[in-house]
This record gives sequence, structure tokens and C-alpha cells, in this order.
Amino acid sequence: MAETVFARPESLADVSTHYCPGCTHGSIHRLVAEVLDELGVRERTVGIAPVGCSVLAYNYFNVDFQQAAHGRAPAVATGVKRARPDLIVFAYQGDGDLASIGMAEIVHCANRGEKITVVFVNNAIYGMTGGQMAPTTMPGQVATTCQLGRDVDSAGHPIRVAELMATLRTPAFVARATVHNPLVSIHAKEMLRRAFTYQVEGTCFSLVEVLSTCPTNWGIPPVEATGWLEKNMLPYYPVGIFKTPESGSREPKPLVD
Amino acid sequence: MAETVFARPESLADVSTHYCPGCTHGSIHRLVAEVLDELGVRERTVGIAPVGCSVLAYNYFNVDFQQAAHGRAPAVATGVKRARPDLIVFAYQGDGDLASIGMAEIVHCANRGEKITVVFVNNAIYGMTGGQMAPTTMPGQVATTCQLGRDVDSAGHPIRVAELMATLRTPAFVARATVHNPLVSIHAKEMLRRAFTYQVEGTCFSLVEVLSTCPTNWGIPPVEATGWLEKNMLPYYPVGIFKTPESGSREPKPLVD
Amino acid sequence: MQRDVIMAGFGGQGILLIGKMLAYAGMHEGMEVSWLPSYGPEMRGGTANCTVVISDKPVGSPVIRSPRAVVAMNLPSLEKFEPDIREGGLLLINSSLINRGAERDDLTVVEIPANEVASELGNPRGANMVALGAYLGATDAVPIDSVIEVIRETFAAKPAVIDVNIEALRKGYELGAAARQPEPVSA
Amino acid sequence: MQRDVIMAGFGGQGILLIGKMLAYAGMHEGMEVSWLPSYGPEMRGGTANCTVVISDKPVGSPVIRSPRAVVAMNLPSLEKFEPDIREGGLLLINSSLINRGAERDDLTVVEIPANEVASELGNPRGANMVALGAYLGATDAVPIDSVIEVIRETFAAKPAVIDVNIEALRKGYELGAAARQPEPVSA
Amino acid sequence: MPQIIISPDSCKGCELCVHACPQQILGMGKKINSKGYFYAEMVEQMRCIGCRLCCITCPDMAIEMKVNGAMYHYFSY
Amino acid sequence: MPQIIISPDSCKGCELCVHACPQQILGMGKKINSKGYFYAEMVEQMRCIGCRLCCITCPDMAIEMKVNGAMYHYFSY
Amino acid sequence: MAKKLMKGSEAIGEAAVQAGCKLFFGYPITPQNEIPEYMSMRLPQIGGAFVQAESEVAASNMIYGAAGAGERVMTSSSSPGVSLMSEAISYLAGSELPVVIVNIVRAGPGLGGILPSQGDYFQATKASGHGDFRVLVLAPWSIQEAADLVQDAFDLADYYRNPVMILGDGLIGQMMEPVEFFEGRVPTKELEPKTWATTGCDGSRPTNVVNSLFLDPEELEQHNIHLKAKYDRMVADEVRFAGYGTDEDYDVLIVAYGTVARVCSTAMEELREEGIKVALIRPVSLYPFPYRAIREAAMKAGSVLVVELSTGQMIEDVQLALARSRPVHFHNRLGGMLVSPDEVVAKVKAMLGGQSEEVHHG
Amino acid sequence: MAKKLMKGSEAIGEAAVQAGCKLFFGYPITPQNEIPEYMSMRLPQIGGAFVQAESEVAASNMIYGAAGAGERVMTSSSSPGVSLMSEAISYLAGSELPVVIVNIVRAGPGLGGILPSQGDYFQATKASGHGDFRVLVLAPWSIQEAADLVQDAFDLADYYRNPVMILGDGLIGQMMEPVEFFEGRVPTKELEPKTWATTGCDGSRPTNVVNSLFLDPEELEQHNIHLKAKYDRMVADEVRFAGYGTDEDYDVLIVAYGTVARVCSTAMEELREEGIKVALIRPVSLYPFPYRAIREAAMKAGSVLVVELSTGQMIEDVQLALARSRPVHFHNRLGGMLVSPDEVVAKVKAMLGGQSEEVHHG
Ligand SMILES: Cc1ncc(C[n+]2csc(CCOP(=O)(O)OP(=O)(O)O)c2C)c(N)n1
Ligand SMILES: Cc1ncc(C[n+]2csc(CCOP(=O)(O)OP(=O)(O)O)c2C)c(N)n1
Ligand code: SF4
Ligand code: SF4
Ligand code: SF4
Ligand code: SF4
Ligand code: SF4
Ligand code: SF4
Ligand SMILES: [Mg+2]
Ligand SMILES: [Mg+2]
Repeated sequence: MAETVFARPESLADVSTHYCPGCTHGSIHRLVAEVLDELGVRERTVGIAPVGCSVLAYNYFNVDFQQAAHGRAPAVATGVKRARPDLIVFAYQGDGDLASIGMAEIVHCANRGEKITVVFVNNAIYGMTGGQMAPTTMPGQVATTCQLGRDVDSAGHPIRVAELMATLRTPAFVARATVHNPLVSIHAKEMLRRAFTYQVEGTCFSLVEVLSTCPTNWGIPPVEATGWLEKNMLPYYPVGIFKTPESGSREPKPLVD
Repeated sequence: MAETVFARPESLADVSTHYCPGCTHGSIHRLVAEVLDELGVRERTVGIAPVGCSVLAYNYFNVDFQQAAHGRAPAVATGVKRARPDLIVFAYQGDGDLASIGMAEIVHCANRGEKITVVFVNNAIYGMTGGQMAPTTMPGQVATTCQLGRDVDSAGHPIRVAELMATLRTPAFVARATVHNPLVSIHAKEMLRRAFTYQVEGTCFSLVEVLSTCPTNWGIPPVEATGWLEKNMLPYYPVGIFKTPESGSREPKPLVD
Repeated sequence: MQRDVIMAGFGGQGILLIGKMLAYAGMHEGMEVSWLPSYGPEMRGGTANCTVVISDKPVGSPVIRSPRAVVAMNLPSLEKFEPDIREGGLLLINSSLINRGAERDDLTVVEIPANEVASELGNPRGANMVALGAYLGATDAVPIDSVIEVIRETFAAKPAVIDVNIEALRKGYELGAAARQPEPVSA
Repeated sequence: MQRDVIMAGFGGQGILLIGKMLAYAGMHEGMEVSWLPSYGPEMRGGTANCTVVISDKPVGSPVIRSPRAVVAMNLPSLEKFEPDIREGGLLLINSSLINRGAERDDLTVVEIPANEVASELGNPRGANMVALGAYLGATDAVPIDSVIEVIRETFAAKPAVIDVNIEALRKGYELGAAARQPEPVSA
Repeated sequence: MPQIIISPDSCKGCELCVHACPQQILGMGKKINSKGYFYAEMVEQMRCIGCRLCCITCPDMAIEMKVNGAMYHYFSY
Repeated sequence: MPQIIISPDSCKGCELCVHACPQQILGMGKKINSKGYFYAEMVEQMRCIGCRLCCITCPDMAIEMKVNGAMYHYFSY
Repeated sequence: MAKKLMKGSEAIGEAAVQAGCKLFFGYPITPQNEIPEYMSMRLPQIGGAFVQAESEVAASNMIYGAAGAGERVMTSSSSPGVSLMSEAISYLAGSELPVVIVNIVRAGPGLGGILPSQGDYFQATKASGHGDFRVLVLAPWSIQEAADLVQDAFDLADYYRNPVMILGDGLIGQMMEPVEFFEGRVPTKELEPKTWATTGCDGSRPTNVVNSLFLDPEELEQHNIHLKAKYDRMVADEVRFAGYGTDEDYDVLIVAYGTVARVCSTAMEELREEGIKVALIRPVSLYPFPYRAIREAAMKAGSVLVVELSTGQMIEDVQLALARSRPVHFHNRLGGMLVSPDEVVAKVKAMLGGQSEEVHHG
Repeated sequence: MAKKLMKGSEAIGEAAVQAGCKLFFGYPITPQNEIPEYMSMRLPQIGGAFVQAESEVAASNMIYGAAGAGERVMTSSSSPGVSLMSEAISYLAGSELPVVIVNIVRAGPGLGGILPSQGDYFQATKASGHGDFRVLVLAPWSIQEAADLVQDAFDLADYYRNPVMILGDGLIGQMMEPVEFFEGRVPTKELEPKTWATTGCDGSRPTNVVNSLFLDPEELEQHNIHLKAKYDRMVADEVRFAGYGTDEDYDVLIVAYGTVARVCSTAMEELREEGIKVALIRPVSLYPFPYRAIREAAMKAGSVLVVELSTGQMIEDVQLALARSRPVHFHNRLGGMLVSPDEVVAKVKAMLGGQSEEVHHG
């Protein structure tokens, strides 16, 4: 008898996404869905969709969903979780959504210690609106609003979200992962599993930053895009766990006392 | 002949402030004004007033001023500085203004490396609106929106702004000082001087967090308030320099690789 | 019939409290009442004031530009509100802190050394109660017993202060009532 | 006199470009023109299209619900726009990628194997130019010389591609002009 | 025996699976699917080691895997 | 000789200077100023060491200092 | 329950609790701080939650989440804070979420001042955000009415699945008046269970989605038509107003809402004592606006006086109602200054004496 | 300069540069991304600065700073982003700062869709934020006009010290048409030096303060009166509109603005070809609104047709203008669907044939 050992998780709706060929948003969706299945929480999960390429996530997950205003998914998630603490609530956000317009909301949601999970997809660009510079765009990387490449003198350096969030005093789980090849995806899933588990256990806020490709707006084919990610993003955005509820404060001490 | 060795700096207007007796907003104003005088930049300085008890700062400084919407002083300062890079631009902000509603603006202003100076007055409370909880309110501290004391389980821990800002990759000068007694005020002035000097030299963004008292909303007399600050705030908010343009990245490394 | 009064003084003098008590007492008497404080980012150390309206019909405007009575607990309050009082209205001056009389001559003026009276009663923080009592004495806006009832309710948790406050109120009432002799206040 | 056309195809087929060239040529001829792309978060890989209007009077609506002509470069475009064409209008089908004919019988239909023609000319990316040429041949919406001029301007920086594109345009023109024989297109 | 099933209509032709397969047994076909993409195909099913890397890689859930009889679980992920 | 000048009308009576003075020569007066505050007063000018800590402390710029003749600058701040 | 002397802000908070409000998300701003302060104490007592949001932007999106999860929820703010909620209010309307929003209006524009104003009338009634939507707007003139309307607001919000706004001013926020809450209050509307809420798709139903995005314009057009039909139902069924002296004869009809209407009622009494025949009509629902009631009441009068704390906003709706069938006069104060009864009395006399000029908008 | 075929967004950007705009602060949003993209390339070339703000909230406060420092500055966005600017727009108006804001409106409410809409008419003309203020609103119907109006907008903003909004839609943002810029363009207004700007108080003058806070209500009232007087001057001097066929005889007057008016002009021509007498009047300034022109033009017609991409917003202003003196009919499409000439033709025929119902607002 043939046994199916890899198939669509129940938490993922049986539809084709609108994502471009090779866009790893799709992979991240599947990892999240698998974790929801494995933890057995699908029927009490509410997802929050951002504004960004994943705005239609509500069509792709087989769980209840709310679509949030641009950047405000953590606030919406707070509303849901405070209203119904028994629900498992996760926000799915892009880098423009979370790190640009939504910076205040994510910092405060984490700092309040809302017991939700944030899946943060860092593809170093504004995908949906056609390739503008994101806060996470790499130095020198070309985007439609920095057509000569990001100039760190006028636009600053890319923001490292996992590092930033890890410095808050309130206990949390913060990690970074990537899905540019299947082996690292296994690590990504492990990070997501831990993040959701902390929520299921009511321990703390959790956030997993996942590096992702945008072949379309990077202007390179999918396979090359995974290479570009590895070569350019990975050194600047190291994967790993940046904070656990046990790790205590990770803020820098004064240089001079 | 009698020589005046301590008098109102020229950058401070000769008017009485509306601040409560013993409120150290007044002291911080004076220190900033002295630094502007000493650097000789009064005539090309533009200050940005926040919404908060220091909303009327434009009446107290003898320099051009813009009054900004609540939390948006860094954005307004960005507008001024980009329009007129020759001006010396500083934003004066309270903890509600900067660390709550204005979190996105301060993080991005610093991250872009705007060559402005931010004077951040942390008095652990919303002064102007009558004593609500601020992001910097201490655990257990009573405020009108946490009348049983700040509960870290539902409101999270106080945000340490200097530490948070210091973790951004873009070069900056970030320090914390306090003015609860005259000797520490001398250090505070030194920090402000360095901050403004970096701007005058066009080096980088600078921010000085200054711990301040709010006798009125803390509900204790001014002298006790300085003691309360020293006993309760100072251990959690250590003074010192957290980042210089030379100190490089201060972000935490992953706990696990 | 409508009574209205603006009570004004420094922040810590308990002005808003006596205004509330007056309104409460009016309510207990079955009257329509409103109580309106000055609000906002007061220049601290400035004046605080409240307007109380007591009426047998629904209260129209809760803001009274020309009040029938003013209780001035300090000089800035006197300066601010004396000009606004209705012709023939009542002006109650706390002479402990204000060392000038009224400037208008078309008012019924009652001067009470509220702080001293309170201190003499061994209740230095009770000046506001003395003033409230004096207002009642001068106007009978609501029966004093009704206010005494409110005092009992208000301080139910601190019985120690009930009696001293009633005493202050009564003393004020006497002074106010005496002052309105021989001609009754029209307000 | 107004000419309007919707040109439609896959994202990468250079549809928007030939639409712009047509509009440019119209402008050079002293006509009023407008060019309007489909826009927004296209489902990538879906269709891209643009509407070009050329008129001797100011262009009214730049959105044309019933165009006088459609250039369909792939099947989804044909399916989407064939029903909208004005009665008696022109339908130009890229038969290289579309292996069906028109469904309506009230149109002038011109089938051009644009990709093959372009490949034969050694310019496989020139299918769009072939199609543009064919549209011109079938309609004379603007003089072909005017478009050739636009090609020269557009590719001024890459002279290598000028001639091959002109060639593709001309070839398309011939095919389009031939197709409209014997009866001229009414559009 | 692992069995790889690629759904032609789910595939967007990104080629990520082709590069992910350690056995190099996947390839791009010459046919266009309903979405207009050339889609991936299994070239040598026999050499498949059932590692599931192709499945994990595919952003579009176009690849399923079945097994007949026993197989190693290389990793539970 | 340092000379301390406290402006009664600028003082808000916060008492911070009184506590800041290492010589303990400042005190609160018994008179009320125009703003309604009891204001600070110099009690023993002669013992003043000119350290300026009172000046630095005062949030309301109510204290000025003059010197007659030479004096140490304890610190330039 | 017995009458209690309550501050408006607290009465609003307590009314919400009585109406089943479980959650409050808000950010401090004068003159309504006592609402969040009250809720921060009160909600934990009933097993609800209070969160001081990091901003009004966040607060307005938190109520979106909580309402989407099916709970009764409120926020409150004052003018600048309400502006910051504009985007979210549009999302709430687009996603058809029931929430109650309290705006204790202060004088603007910009930071302005904190004293009473009616300068947000247009924003509340015509454009609380981008896009083609409406919120139901109720304007109390007393603390008791504020408490009553807040409770009704929750029912109306649920019934129409639409935001409802309470529009007050600093007097409503700060004043104390006697308030009575009625025990065993029944909802004013028959309410259906919130089967659309995102409460977890527990296997028994398809997933629920709370959303305002429609990429297909035909679908969005249908959604817009559906929303418009809802607003039309509000217009048909939810108009509220109160008339004073409108049963009697009168020469002048005064139109005013909120606390300004109280001032006008005092003026009206003074005028009547002098034998001048005046009536007052007070819109209670500002959207839907009582066009017909005002038109009918105006027909009995020779002229109409609109009194507002703005440069003239509601007057446009009054003029739409009257269509120049009666001359309209206008009196206003601005910047936090209040209209006094004397001013209104004087204005009416001026109108009758021909010393006041009719105004036209449009 | 010679005519160039330009995309609307780029023409708007270039027009701003030609008008002396030195700074642009903005945040991406469809369908106007080409404006910031163009400015990000163009402004550094002229020694100006482009900053991609972290949000529309930030962008709108950045323009505040730059305008306060005396420079010409612009931002652009689309509906949800403009909602996020509400607070800042109110501050800009309160502080009397000259800025140009472009809103390429998309269909709402909420996230809605990205296709053309006129659903932000009320927000733009009546309540771009809290408090009692107005922005001058100009609505182009072609790319050339967009370029011209943007340039005028900078002059008007400076002249009145007030925000000016350009209201367009996706067609204006995305369409290409020939555009001509005139060299040596002179400002349409006589402009005074910006002596009020915060440029450093270089010793020769007292300090300048840019501010909208007035704690004293009497002062704020004066400020409000001053602002109102300014708006009244706009109403007197800045009304813009265009009539088509209004010199001739007509039975039906169509009122429409922006690209919808172009559709109507096509319909008008078709109707005239059929011998049906129709004229079109197109408001170009939406605030101030051409009430009088519309009233006068309507007097020549038997009835009026308002065409909008909304559930009915401008129609309220038309009805204010007409005060029921002519029957008003309405045709609209929603959600990004466009009105077609055929629909307008059919509607006019229905009106004339008695199969269309008059509508009332109010
Ligand atoms: C208030 C508001 N501003 C801007 C936009 C336009 N917008 C839509 S998605 C997006 C950014 C998307 O980038 P990101 O969050 O990185 O997601 P990605 O598409 O890259 O996955 C922007 C700016 C909007 N919808 N709403
Ligand atoms: C948009 C907006 N929200 C809220 C307010 C009300 N408000 C004024 S000041 C303030 C907080 C002040 O606290 P902080 O920044 O700590 O300054 P402080 O008064 O303590 O110096 C708030 C919430 C406002 N004016 N605008
Ligand atoms: S634009 Fe980029 S992020 Fe968006 S679906 Fe395409 S590849 Fe993915
Ligand atoms: S309220 Fe607090 S912060 Fe504000 S002036 Fe008074 S003491 Fe200072
Ligand atoms: S399971 Fe492994 S070996 Fe088999 S096709 Fe997939 S990647 Fe290749
Ligand atoms: S990874 Fe998936 S979508 Fe990409 S080519 Fe392989 S099967 Fe097709
Ligand atoms: S200068 Fe020093 S010693 Fe003299 S009064 Fe001041 S604090 Fe005291
Ligand atoms: S520190 Fe200044 S304000 Fe305070 S008591 Fe001394 S002189 Fe007065
Ligand atoms: Mg992104
Ligand atoms: Mg503070």
C-alpha cells in the first residue's frame, strides 16, 4: 500500500497561490501550516494577513483570518488575542509592513508580551508595490526608489529586526531562519514550531524572521535568487535564536559608565 | 567689578516656564540652551517641540521653533534638516511622545542617520495628560491607567530607549544622562555637548536620553522625586554612552548558531 | 428656580470636592444638577474652578458666564470671576488668603476667613468646608442637612473626618447666614 | 476621426512598448493621443494590456470598453477581449501562440504568426514589432514612417536593434496590409 | 519505494526542485501547463532516494511523495 | 567673593537648591511671591564657596551668580 | 439602579460595560482621559481587558481585531487622535465590524486647544476616512443621554455591523450630572449571533475571513452597493432628533446639537419669557441626519437659526434640508469659546429685527 | 519645451520640479508609485532631496518640517495613505504651511481595490482631518492639466499658506498623454518672501515659530476667524471650472469632474450627434466649489445629471447649489468600475424619456 509521506497540510487551503514562480512566500506558508497541523491547533487558530504580497494569505490558509491595515497586524493580533486568549493568533508580515510603517506596532506588541506569534518575511524589498526600497534592502541593492542602489549615507543601513526585537526586556522568543534551500527550511520549521509552542503554552510573544526571495523585483530567476539571498543577505542577517524567554536581557551595556 | 559667572544663556528666552515646581524639564532646557550658546549656533538652530509638557518649548528657547504633532518630531526634524542641511536641528521629546506613539519615527530617523539631535526626556509618565502609564513607567509604579501599579505581565517591561537605539547599525551617538542633582547634570551637559557637536560636524544622528522628574504626577514633592528617580529609575536606566559613530554595531549576536 | 455658583481657588484647596458635594446634595433633594470643572493642561499652581447648577427644571447651559454666586478662595480667582457675577449676585471672599474686598458695589459680599476658622476648629484642611457652609448660609441653595448627609457618604471610609467636616460646615453656615442679615441675598 | 486599439498579451511580450510607440507616432503626426496600461498587483504571469487612442480631437474617455481594434498576443487576451470589439472592428491574432481562430464572424480578422515571423527574421524578441506592423498595415492608423521614426528615437542608445526592429515592423505591415485585401478594414 | 507526483497544473516552473534534488533526477518539461508555464517532471524515478528535498523546496506544493513499503525517514522535520 | 542672586518671582519654591547646596546656606523664606510660592533665600552669603551647584540645580533659572575679584573655577561645565 | 452623580467620561465607560463591552483599547488625550482611566480599573473586574495602546493608530486597529473576534469593544479619543484613526475606521466600515468610537471633540485645527468645539462634524458625518462609507453618529447633550446612547450604540453597531461614533465635547467628557442605569436593559435591536467572527473554524464551518480587500472591481462594486443599501436602511430607520416647543407656534426655529443645544434651550426659554416665539430642534443622530424633521419644523417658522461651534458645517445639511425654502441665519463661536444664551437671544432678536443677514452655503 | 508623451505620475513629478519643488517625502502605494520613483531619481539631480518615509504618517510630518523651513515640498499617496495623513494635514492647515499633496484615489473603503474611484471627495473637500479647516482641491482630467495644476498648486499653496491637494485617480496616475512644459513660467500669484519660516533667527529678527497650538480660546478663536477669512478669499478668487457646450442651448446639464468628465464629454458628443442637447460643466477646483457657475448653467437646462464614481458625494454640493430649482439625476459606478459613455448616453435618454428618477439628498 502506498503511504503518502509528503502532502498538503490540512491548514493549507487546496488552491494555487498568486505568488510569482519561485517566490518563497509559498514555502513559508507551507511550513506554518505544517506546524499548525502538527500542534493540532488549526481549529482554534486565527491568522492576520498583512498588506504586501501575502495580503491574500486568508485565501491560502485553511484557518480563520483577518486582513489588517498596512503595518498594523500586531495591533489587530493584540485585539484578537485579548478578546479571545484561548485562540492561537499569528500575524504574517512582510518587511515593509513590519519594519517600516509598522515599526511602532511590532515593538510595542512584543514589549507588551502579547502571547501571539509573528512570522516576519524579509525579502529585502517591497514586493507587492513593485520593488521599492524596504528598510531591509541591502546596501547597494537596486530598487525603484533607489535606482542607483541603496545609499547608506542617505537611507541608512538595513534594519535587523530579529536583533532589534531581541533587545526588548520583556521575555520573548525571537529567531531568524531562511528558506532558500530545503535543508535550511528544516531549521526554519523548527524555529516556527518553537515559536508556536511558546504561544500554545502561554509563555510569551514569539517572532520568527524568515529570509525570503523576490525573484520578480530582484529581477533575477528563482534559482539565482536563492543564491543571491545566500550570498548577500545571509551574512548580514545571520540565522539563529536571538532571544528565548529564559535568556534574559539582551540589551547592550553602556560603553562608558 | 562683579563678573556674572552664572546667568541665563542667550538661547533661553527670558520668561518663566509653566512647568511645575521642581520639574526638571526646566533644567534640561537650560543645559540645551547653554550648549547652543557655547557652540555658537543659536542663530542657525531650529528646535522641534513635541506634544507633552514641553509643548510650549517654543516659548522658552530663544531659537526658531516648530511645534510637531504628537510623536512626529523626528519626522518634522527630518523635513527641516533635509530642506536646510546648514541648520542645526534638534527635537525635544517626552517618553510618551518618543517611545510610545512616535516609536516608528524615532527608529527610522535614527536608522536613516538624519544629522539631527534628539533630546529625549524620560520621566516615566505622561506628564501633560495627567499621569497615565508611559512605555518607560517602572514595574509597580502607579499611574492613572495602571492604578494598581504597572503590571509587567499585561503591560510589559519599561522600554530602554538608549539601549534600543544603540542597536541600530547606522552610525550614531546615543547616550543616557540624568539631571536629578547638579553633579550628574554636569555629565548630562557633556553628553548634550557631544551630541550637538556631532551634528555641527555633520557626523551622525545623536540622541541623549535624560532622566527627569515629574513631581506632580508621581505625587511626591520635588526633592523626594529626585530621590525616587535615583532609587528606582537609575538602576534600570543606567547612564553612559551606548553608541558612538566609531563603536560599530551593538546588536546582539544569535544565542545559537 | 435656578441656583448657580462658580467656586474657585488654588489647585489643592478642595474646591472641586465642595462643588461636587453641593451638586450631590441638590440631587438628593430631587433637583436637576450639573457640575463642571475647569479642565486641561492647567498651568499648575494656577486656579481650579467648578460651576454648579441646581435647578427645578432640566439644566440648560452647564456653562455659566454670569453666575449668580462666586466663592473665591484666593486672589487670582477673585480677580478672574468678580467681574462676571450677575448684578445683585453673591460674592463670597475667603479673607484668610485675600486681603482686599470686593471692587463692585452691586453685589452681596460675604467675607469669611475660611482658613483661620478651619484652623481654629483644629481642622486646617477644612477651609473648603467652611466656605461651602458659608455659601449655604448665605443662600440656602440646598438644605444644610442634605449636605451633611453627603459628607457622611463621602467620608464613609474615614469616619474620623466626618465630624470635623460637619463642624466646619456648620460654622461656615453660621457665618454665612449672619452675613446675609439684615437684607436677604437675592441670588 | 478616432482610432483606438487594445493590445494585450503576456507580461514580457513588449505589449506596453508597442502601444507607447503607436501613441508616440500619433503625437508626432499632430494627433491627440492617450495610452493607458492595465495596472496594479497583477497576478504575475497574467495578461498585460494597454489601450491606445489616436484622435483628431481631444481624447474623451481614455478607457475604451468597445475598442475598434484588438491585438491579441496570447490566448487569455483573445478570450478576454474578443467579445468587446466593436461590430465590424479588427481582431489581430498572434497565431504563433494562439491556435484557434476568432469566434465572432462580424469582425475583420487578421492572423499573423508573429513569433515565427520574428524568428525567421533572426529577431525572436521582435514579435511585438511584427504585430504592431500588422496593425498598421491593417489600419493605417498612423503612417508607418512615423513609427519608424519612433523606433529610431526609442532605440537611439542601442543602434544595433534599430534595423532589425524596423525590419520586423515592415514585415508585419506587409502581412497586415495583405490581410486587409480585398476589403478594407472599416476600423 | 518512494514515488514522486508532480502536479503539472500546480507547478509554476521555477526550477527550484530541479536544483534541490541531490540525485539530479528532476527536469523541466517541454510542455506548457494551463497557467502558461513549462513544468517540472520526474526524469528517473528509479534513482529517487525519497529524501523529500524537492517537496520541501517547492513553494507551490506541486510535489507530493508516496512510499510503497518501508523506507528510512531521513529526518522528521 | 561669590554673590548669589535669587529672583523671588522666578522661584517656584521647589527647594531643590536648598538640598543641593553643600554649604547648606540656602533656605525657604516665609513670604509668598507673585506666583503664590514661598521662595528660596540666601541665609549666609558669607559662607558661599561659589560652587554654583544651586544655580545648576534650579530648574527655573531663578539663581544667578556673580563674583567680585578672582575665584576658582571648580569646574567648567 | 439609583441615580448617581457621574462624570461624563465615567458614565460613558460604565454605560459601555453595562452594554456588554468587554474590551477597551485607547491612548490618552485630553479631554477624555477619564474614559481609559475608568476602563483600566473597571474592565479587569468583569474579566475583560484594557490595553493602553501605543497610539490611536494602534488602538483603532486593536478594536478591529477584537470586534473581528466577535466581542463588544470600544475606543475613545479626541480630535487629533480620531484623525489618526481614519484609515482604520475605513477598514472597520469596509470589513463591516461593529465597534463604538467616542470622539470628545476639541478645538482645532492641528493641536489647537482642548476646549469644546464642533469642528469635527464633517469628519464624523461625511468622511471619517477614505472611501465611500458612513459611520452612524450620535451626539448626546447630557450625561444621561451620553450613557443611553453609548448603550444603544453597541446594539446599533452589532445590528448594522458598522462603526458607531459618539460625538461629544469637553463638557460631555468633564461634566458631572445624575445618571441612572436601568437594570435588565434589553437590546434595542434583535441581534443575530456573530457567525462571521474569527473565533476558530472548529471543524463545523468553513473558515471566516474579516476583510475589506476586493481586487476584482465587480466584486468591490457589489460590496459598495451592499454597504450603501445598509446606509440607506440607517437613513430610513435610525434618524433621531428632539424638538422643543415645536408643537407650538414659533417664528424662529433654532437648530443645534450636543451641548450647544442646551445653551440654545436656555436661550429659548429666555426668549419665550419675553414673548418671542422660538422653537428648537436638536439632531441626535448626525448621520443619518434628520433632514425631513428639520424641513417640516422649518416650514412652521419664518426663519431658521443654526448655532454651531464651527465655521459652519451642520449648516450645510440644514441647507440641504431646506433648499432655500426658508432664510437660514448662523451664529457660532470658535476655538473653544462657548456660545452663551445671551448671544443666542441677541441673535434671534437681530433676526426678527432685520439686523441679521441670511447666509448661503453653495 | 516640446511636447512629450508622459505618464501622469511622471508628469506630476516633473511639473513639481519645474515649479521649484525641492523636496519630496513619500511612501509607496499603488497606483501612484511612479511619482516617488520619479522623484527619487530627479530631485538629487537638482540638488533637492527625496526621502522614502517610513509611512504616510511620517511623510506628512516631514513635509510639515520642510515647508516650515521655507522650501517647496510635495508628497503623494493614495486613499488609505491619505487617511493616515489626516492629523498632519490638520496641523499643516493650522500652522498655515504651504504644501502640495497628491491623492491618486483608489476604490475603498478599507484596503478596497486599486482602480479609479471618486470616493474621497468628501474627505478632500470637507474633512481632510479634524478641526475646522479646508484645503484647496484641484482635480485634473488630463495629464497636461495635471501638470499645469500641480504647478499652480505650488503658487496657491504659497499664496494662501495652505495645503493644496491634487485629486486624481489611477487613470491620471497611469495614463500617458502628450505634455508640454512652458519655459520661463511665471507664478500665477504675486508671492511674498517667506519671512515666517524657521530658517534660523540670524540675529536680525525675533525667533519664528511654526505652530498650531493656542491654549487660550480667545486667541484660538481669532486664529480660526483668520483661517476662515482665508477660505472665504479662496471661495471668492479661486473657483475654477470648465463648461462644454454651455454657450449653446441644452436640455440636460451634466456635472462631473476628473477623468469621469472626459467620459461624459464623449457621451455628450455622441448625444449631440443624435441631436440631443446636452452640456457639460466640470468643476476643476472642488474646494472652492463652483456653486454659482453650476447654478447658472443649470438654469438653462431642464434637468441636471451628476455622474460620479461614488455613492453620491459631489452631488450634495450640486444640490446645495441648485436648492431644488432643477431636478437632479445621478449615475455612478463603484469599486473601480468605470462609467462608460454608453451608460451616460443611456441615462440622459432615460431622463428625457421620463424613465429616470430624480434624487434628493437631504
Ligand atoms: C497605508 C498604506 N500604505 C501603503 C500601501 C501600499 N503597500 C501595499 S503592500 C506595501 C509594501 C509591501 O512590502 P512588504 O511588506 O515587504 O511585503 P512583500 O510584498 O515584499 O511581501 C505597500 C507599501 C498600503 N496598502 N497602505
Ligand atoms: C495624537 C495625539 N494623541 C494624544 C495626545 C495627548 N497627549 C498630549 S501629551 C501626551 C503625552 C505626554 O507624555 P510625554 O511625552 O511623556 O511628555 P511629558 O508630558 O511627560 O513631558 C499625550 C498622550 C495628543 N495631543 N495627540
Ligand atoms: S513580487 Fe516578489 S514577493 Fe511578491 S509574489 Fe512575486 S516574487 Fe513573491
Ligand atoms: S506635570 Fe510633570 S512633567 Fe509636566 S510640568 Fe509638571 S512635573 Fe513637569
Ligand atoms: S525525493 Fe529527493 S531524490 Fe527523490 S526526487 Fe525528490 S529531491 Fe530528488
Ligand atoms: S519547485 Fe515546484 S513550482 Fe518550482 S518547478 Fe519544481 S514543481 Fe514546479
Ligand atoms: S554657590 Fe554653592 S555654596 Fe554658594 S549658595 Fe550656591 S550651592 Fe551653596
Ligand atoms: S531651585 Fe530655584 S525654583 Fe527651586 S526653590 Fe531654589 S530658587 Fe526656587
Ligand atoms: Mg518585502
Ligand atoms: Mg513623560
